[in-house]
Amino acid sequence: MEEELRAREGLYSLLRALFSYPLTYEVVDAIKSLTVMPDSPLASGLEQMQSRLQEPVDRGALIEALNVEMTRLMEGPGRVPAPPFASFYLHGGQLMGPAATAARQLYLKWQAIPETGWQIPADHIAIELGFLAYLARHACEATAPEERIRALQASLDFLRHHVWNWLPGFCQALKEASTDPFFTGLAEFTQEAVRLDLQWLEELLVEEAHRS
Amino acid sequence: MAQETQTRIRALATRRAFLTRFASGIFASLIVPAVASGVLDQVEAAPQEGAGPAPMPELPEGMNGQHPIERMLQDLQRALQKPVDQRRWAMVIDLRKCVGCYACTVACIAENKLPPGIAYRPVITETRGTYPNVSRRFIPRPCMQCENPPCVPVCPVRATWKRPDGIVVINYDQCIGCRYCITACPYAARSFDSGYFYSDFEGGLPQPYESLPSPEYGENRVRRKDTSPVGNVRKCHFCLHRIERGQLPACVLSCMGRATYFGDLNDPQSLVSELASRPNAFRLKEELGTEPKVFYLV
Amino acid sequence: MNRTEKILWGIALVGFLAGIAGLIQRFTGGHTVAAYGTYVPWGLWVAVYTTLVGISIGSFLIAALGEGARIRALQPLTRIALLTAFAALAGGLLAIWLDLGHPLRFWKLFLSTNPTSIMGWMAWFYTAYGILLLVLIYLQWARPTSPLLRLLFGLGLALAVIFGGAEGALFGVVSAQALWESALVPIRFLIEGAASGMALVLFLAILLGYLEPESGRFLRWTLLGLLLTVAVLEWSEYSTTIYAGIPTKVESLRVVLFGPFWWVFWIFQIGLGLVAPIILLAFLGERKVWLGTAGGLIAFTSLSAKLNLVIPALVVPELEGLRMAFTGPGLSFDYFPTLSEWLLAVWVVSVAALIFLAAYRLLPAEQARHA
Amino acid sequence: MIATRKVSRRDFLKIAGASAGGLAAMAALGSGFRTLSAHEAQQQQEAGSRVVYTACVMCPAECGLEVHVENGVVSRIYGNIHVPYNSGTVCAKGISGLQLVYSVNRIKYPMIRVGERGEGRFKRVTWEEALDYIATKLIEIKQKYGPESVIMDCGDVTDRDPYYYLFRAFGTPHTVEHGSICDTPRRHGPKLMFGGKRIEPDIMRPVLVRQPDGSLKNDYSYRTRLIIYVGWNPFTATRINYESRGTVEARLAGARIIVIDPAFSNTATKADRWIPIRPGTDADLFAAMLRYILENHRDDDPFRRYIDWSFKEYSQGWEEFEAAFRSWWDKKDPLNGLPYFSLEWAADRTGIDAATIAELAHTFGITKPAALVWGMNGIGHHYNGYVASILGTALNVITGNMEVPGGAIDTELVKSSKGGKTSGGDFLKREVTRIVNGREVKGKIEELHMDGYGDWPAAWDDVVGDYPRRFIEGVTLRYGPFRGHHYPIKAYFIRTGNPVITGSNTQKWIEALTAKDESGNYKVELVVYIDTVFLETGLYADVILPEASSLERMSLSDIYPVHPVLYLRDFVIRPLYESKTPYEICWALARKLYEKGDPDIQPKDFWEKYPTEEDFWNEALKVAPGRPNTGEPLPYPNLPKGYKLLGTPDSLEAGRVQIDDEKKEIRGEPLTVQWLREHHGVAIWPMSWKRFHGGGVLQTDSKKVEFVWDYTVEKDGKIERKGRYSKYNKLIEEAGETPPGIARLGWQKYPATFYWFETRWNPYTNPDYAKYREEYPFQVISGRVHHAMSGTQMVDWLGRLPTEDLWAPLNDERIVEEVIIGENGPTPTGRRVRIPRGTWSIGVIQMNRADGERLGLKTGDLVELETPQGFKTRGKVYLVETIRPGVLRVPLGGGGRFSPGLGKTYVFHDITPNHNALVDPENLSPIMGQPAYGDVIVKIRKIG
Repeated sequence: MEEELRAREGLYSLLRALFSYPLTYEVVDAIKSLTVMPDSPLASGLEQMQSRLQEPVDRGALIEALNVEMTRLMEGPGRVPAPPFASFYLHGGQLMGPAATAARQLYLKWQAIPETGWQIPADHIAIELGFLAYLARHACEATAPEERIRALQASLDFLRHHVWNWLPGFCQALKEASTDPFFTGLAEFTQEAVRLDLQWLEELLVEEAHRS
Repeated sequence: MAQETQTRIRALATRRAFLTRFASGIFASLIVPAVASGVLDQVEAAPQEGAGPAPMPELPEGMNGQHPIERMLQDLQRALQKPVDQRRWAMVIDLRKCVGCYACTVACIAENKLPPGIAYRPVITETRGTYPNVSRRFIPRPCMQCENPPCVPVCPVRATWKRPDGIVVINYDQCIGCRYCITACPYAARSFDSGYFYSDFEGGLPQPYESLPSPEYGENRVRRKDTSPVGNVRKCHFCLHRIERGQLPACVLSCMGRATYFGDLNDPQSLVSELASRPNAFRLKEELGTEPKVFYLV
Repeated sequence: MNRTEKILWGIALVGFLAGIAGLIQRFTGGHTVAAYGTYVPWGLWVAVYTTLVGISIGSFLIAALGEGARIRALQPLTRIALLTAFAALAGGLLAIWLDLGHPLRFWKLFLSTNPTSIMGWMAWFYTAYGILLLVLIYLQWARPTSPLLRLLFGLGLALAVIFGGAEGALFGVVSAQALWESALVPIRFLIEGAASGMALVLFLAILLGYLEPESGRFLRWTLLGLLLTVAVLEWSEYSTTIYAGIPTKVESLRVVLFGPFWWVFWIFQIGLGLVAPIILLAFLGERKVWLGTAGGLIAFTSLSAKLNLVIPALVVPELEGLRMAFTGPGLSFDYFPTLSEWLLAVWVVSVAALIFLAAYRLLPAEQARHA
Repeated sequence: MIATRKVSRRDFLKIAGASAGGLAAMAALGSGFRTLSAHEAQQQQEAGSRVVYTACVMCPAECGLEVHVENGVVSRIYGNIHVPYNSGTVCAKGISGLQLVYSVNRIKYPMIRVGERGEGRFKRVTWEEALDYIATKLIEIKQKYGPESVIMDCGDVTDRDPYYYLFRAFGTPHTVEHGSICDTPRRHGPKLMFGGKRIEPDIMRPVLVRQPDGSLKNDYSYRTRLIIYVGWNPFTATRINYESRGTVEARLAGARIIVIDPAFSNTATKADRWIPIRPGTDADLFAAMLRYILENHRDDDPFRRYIDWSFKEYSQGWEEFEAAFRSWWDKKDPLNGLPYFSLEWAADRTGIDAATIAELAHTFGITKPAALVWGMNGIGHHYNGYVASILGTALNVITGNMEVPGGAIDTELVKSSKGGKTSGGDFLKREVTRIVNGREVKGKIEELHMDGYGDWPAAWDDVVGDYPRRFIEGVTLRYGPFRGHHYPIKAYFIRTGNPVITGSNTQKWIEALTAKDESGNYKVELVVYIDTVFLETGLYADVILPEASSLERMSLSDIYPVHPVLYLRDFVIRPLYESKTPYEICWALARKLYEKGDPDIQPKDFWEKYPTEEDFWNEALKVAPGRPNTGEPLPYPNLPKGYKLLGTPDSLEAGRVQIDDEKKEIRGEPLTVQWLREHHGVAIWPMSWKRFHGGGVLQTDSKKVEFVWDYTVEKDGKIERKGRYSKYNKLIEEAGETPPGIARLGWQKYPATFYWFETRWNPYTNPDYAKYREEYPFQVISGRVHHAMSGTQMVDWLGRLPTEDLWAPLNDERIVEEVIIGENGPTPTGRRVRIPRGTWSIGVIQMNRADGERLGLKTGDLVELETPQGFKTRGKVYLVETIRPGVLRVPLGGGGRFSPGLGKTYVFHDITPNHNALVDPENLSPIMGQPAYGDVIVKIRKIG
């Protein structure tokens, strides 16, 4: 159990890093080092990413190319193919919508603040995933079981009522917009990972509720 | 799983629509404090600012359609369903009810974050007679939003114009600050923002409430020295940013005597249409042919 | 450089330096340094602008009549008149540019001109007129024999008349201000402009010492005629207004005639700007010194007529009771220019004077008479 | 326990097919989040945008507000549409609250005086130091002189409960508020006769009414046919918010509005008729109306059937009252030789012609429903206002207008209860011992009260106007167990009040606060000023404590609706600077006192009992609404009639109640702060009328309207004295000593029924003052400048508005060095600020144009007003047609303001009139000691 909780934290930390511009050697190496079972739902996405990273090009050039593509996809300038903000998918294409405000309120309720401050809207994919990592860590470190459940429940609520409402749309947009296997893989990997976690949390907490 | 997701999203969409019915408008932000506890359920319910008509705000129970605010909000909803060029916003001010309290003047200043020296809606006091036979009227003076606005054609740079719904607006980024339009307005309803701040009179440091963005024209400008709207001409715009969200102008809401009414003149069922057609309605300086859309009842 | 010129340079430089204080205040304090605001949106700077533009038109008329209409008596003054016209135009535009809320957006006047706005048109008129002046100055000095000259002067004459009138129409069409809304205003602008510009050229020519007697005589009677016309126009305007008794208009006139600044009207506009020059021109105009004095008086008091048009109209509330309705900076119907406004006005006029003087230095104004 | 048990479901790693170690290592990449402290998180939360429902305190009308906060800054203030009292409206002053909250002239830190009192020199200290100073001093005073030497004056605004609670626990009976320097004479009639306080017209709309089908609906109909406002100007002095919209709506619905006021007030602008009465003659007018009605009433003539005799069902003693009233009819007034209360007599005194008075009486008698309403600036401010308010109350009762739809309602009797135990009333019942004339005496703390058992036994609102004398002379108790006990006043706490400017004569207050004893110490050893704004009284304080503004604190509002409505004042933003809420201040001081060994302050009464602010206010809510289920239609037809209602509207509606037949109580679920927050900040219980019948809401001894106030009843064979005056008369009889106030009238004790006496300083009605008529030709009355009451004049927006010819932009141009309230009190900043001419409203002297022309004055001339006693003030005259000749109107608290905390208003203190500088400090009205602000005569001299 402890292991699983730590794994969740790692997973979300990784996902956060993958969507934080710019990509670094550290995160690239992390992806390279990751292995999953061949029948894992995560395998396909991971494979695509790794295949891109395995290309025989200079390390610097590779990361440069990835960042260029990431800029085109998510950063701008101008209108980007896959805006990484919840408001865009939930509130008719606008940015900084109510979702951003509400997400911010939620983070604060957990006494959490993004290291980037509020410069980046609080509904950015990296920040939302980072918050899940934050909650995962909270669950890991919690000594009292109730506290642990509270954190897991919050993760589930956040996923179920918010993240999962827009993440598939975003991943879809990402996938369609890029031909780079790293990003198509990233889209698949992210969607599958979040789906798995959502499922896992649901089962866990239903069981928990049932038991108590 | 994918299908399940789809269903869930659909269900949420319905739920969203359901929730939005209860949210928004003037009283919309009410739910925001609740966000902290209920969190993201409300995310979906929060209004989309500036994105078309918002649903009816939450009002006290049992109003039975008799509260003028309720009626005007309904009028507003109906008008917002129509294309913008079929709306004709108008204001009716019942001078028999104006008690001379200046709430509208100050509410407008607070809403639009107006600096010292600018009041879009001053209230004129008119006293007649000699003791003991005296009478006094209070005449609030918003912008008349004339049908034939004399201020518009004189603008050399097309920075001001009449919208299809009849509201005369100013593009702050276009206005060069020549003030020709001020001289052209027979109602003195346009003001020049000379660049004063409350802090000029209050301790020298910017006052918190003047550092907030002004909601005018939905632009959320923070007023700073040397940037628009400083150096521009400014005027009442019937709180355009509010009406587009289904909210009533600040002056209408605050009015202590409930003397100010607002709505769509093109809608024969609206309260303002009803009131403006009364025989006791008049408009200021009718002889100029400006066709104001602010009516006064006496 | 003769003594007179040195004195003129001295005065202009002193004015320029003193006026810089006003310029600095305008740029650091924005419009808060000025007394105009919401109820009286236009003040001294607008009056200075209209005055200088009027002077420009008037002086240009000398050149245009001399060269375009071949009035030989005026031809010796062509060059000085052109320089005066250019300097005054530059000063006038500088004044109105600094008066704008956003001076750096002046280019919008060209890129998004509003065809229904007289002010929008004026921007183009000024440009055309300014270019015309530059071309004429170039031709006059570089190719004095060019056949184009006469054509352009003729064109300029038409332009000046239209444009002088349009300047007045800027005010005349404002139905909200009773005092302005009058068909006479454009004509008054034209006549007053002609008088003030011609008078200034006369004054400068005498001061700089090359007025020919023939020109002097011509200008003497022309100016007298113009002044009498001004008197007739003002009389008809004021008398019919008072008789008709439209309240706001009468109220504005009351401010002009008997308000706190009655002396601007009676002493400057009527006394020194009209009566004294008429007497001087009619009875003492043969002597250069009196002729010059008359010219100087007309030119230098021309601001008072504009002040008396721009401000009194605005200090009468559009709606009675506004005075007390809400107060604050700019919400006053009393207007008197602040020190900053005066200083900046002095600076603008000094800049115009310096332009004139520099041009006068670089481009010899004396010219050969036409054969 | 997930942590320990073995999970049976598929585990995450398995379904993910990832290796645990591999994924876990990724945690090194970090979440991108850091943890905030709770405090930081709170601050960040507030930086967002939100809306809070709360209640205003810019004036005591306390309307329900909807306050918008953007990025932690109050950005806009609207009315709360859910509160029927203001129904979504808000006035200019309420909106300006945001400028007060952010005023640079707020008191920001605790400060202790370093110079002499009045110099305004302070040093900033910590809360710890300030509270230490206060607690040490308080304990010392208590040990030396007893806790009764301490006065806690809660001044002009609400939220007083924590202070009352603390100081009553401390042991002083002197916990007071501004009532007695506001308008007590006008409340006297309803208080005597109903046990209420304030009669208002039934024009609050909407009202929530039970329908025949059992549902609750908001009623918007105006049934009133006539309202007579006498010296009451609700449009400007918006104490009763709904009277602004209600009056004009009622008029459009067919009501006639008559305004009787020497000045043409804003309310008069909407009246069908304005009757400019001579100041101080309202009682004369009412007496003539009553006499006319009694003389001309005919039961059989529908056009003269003025009296609705059904009032006898719920009243007693009318016969005695009428007899006493009629007994004056044959007497002749020494001043004009006319019979008392006749039309001619009243015409001579009031300056209103006889025909008008007759018409007025007839109109009032015949038009129903109607309401006769009088206000604070008139009847509340005259020496004999009691007589007028008794007569006015009687007129409303006998014409059958009380408690009928569209008639008159005593709002005090029907509003929701609040407070309960949080007012600390229980502490006053504690028994204490004092040595009086060498004898040990036991009694209750409340029996040490300086008024109730001293000079003003009938003063149920404490006599703040008389404090200056007590500060110098001390207190001698005349009545009760401690009769003969003498004690000094040694500590004066003033919180949100400014008696130096509003509590009778300004100079007298200053003398009292700066008086020293033989050894050079201040007589009042401790003066503590607690407020958000820095007003004149603060200049005389030893310690200044910053109280949170109304948008930064919590409490309850219930101001004068026509049926129970209660709403929450909630935290909108956190207290700025170092200010604290009243609860925080009191609890901190309580801890300090406890630490220093004060035996009366116990943790079990304070932090153990109410550990959070919300707990405290939840306690206060326990007694709401606390009114009987009575009237027509019955508010809760399914609940027993006449039983006291307690609990939330929804629980009462749903019948989730316990019924206590013994106590006759219906207890629903108790109202709480949380419940209010969930219901737009407001609780509304249903309206009903005819609530006087069968006892209903009346709070007199007999549960009937009482026309006699000292009577006996036989109960179980025992004779009992009843009626509101009987209690005081018993004290008087026991002690054999008459209180000085009524002794001045030549009375032995309080009369049992109708009485009459003349006002003072009125040359037109009181023969003693007729000699001043020529030399002092002007009567001075005060006017309330709604925009700019005593404590809000620094607000920029309000200074830019004119009001009623009392408050006008007549300032001259000044360039002043700015002063702001800094760490060391008022501090010049070195910035020079230019205030151009005519851009700032100042208090002016309203004068009739004809008077001005006669005296050669024009608007803007500076004049000096001087009373026969030599009291002076100066100001600019404002000549208008809107005031009765011979009368000057001066804003109360609108001028001569010498506290630098008032910003631009302070700048003009040398050219603005201070009304209270003219008030005779000895002229305290005889029964309750209200300063007679309205009885002032002056001569006038031009000085510039």
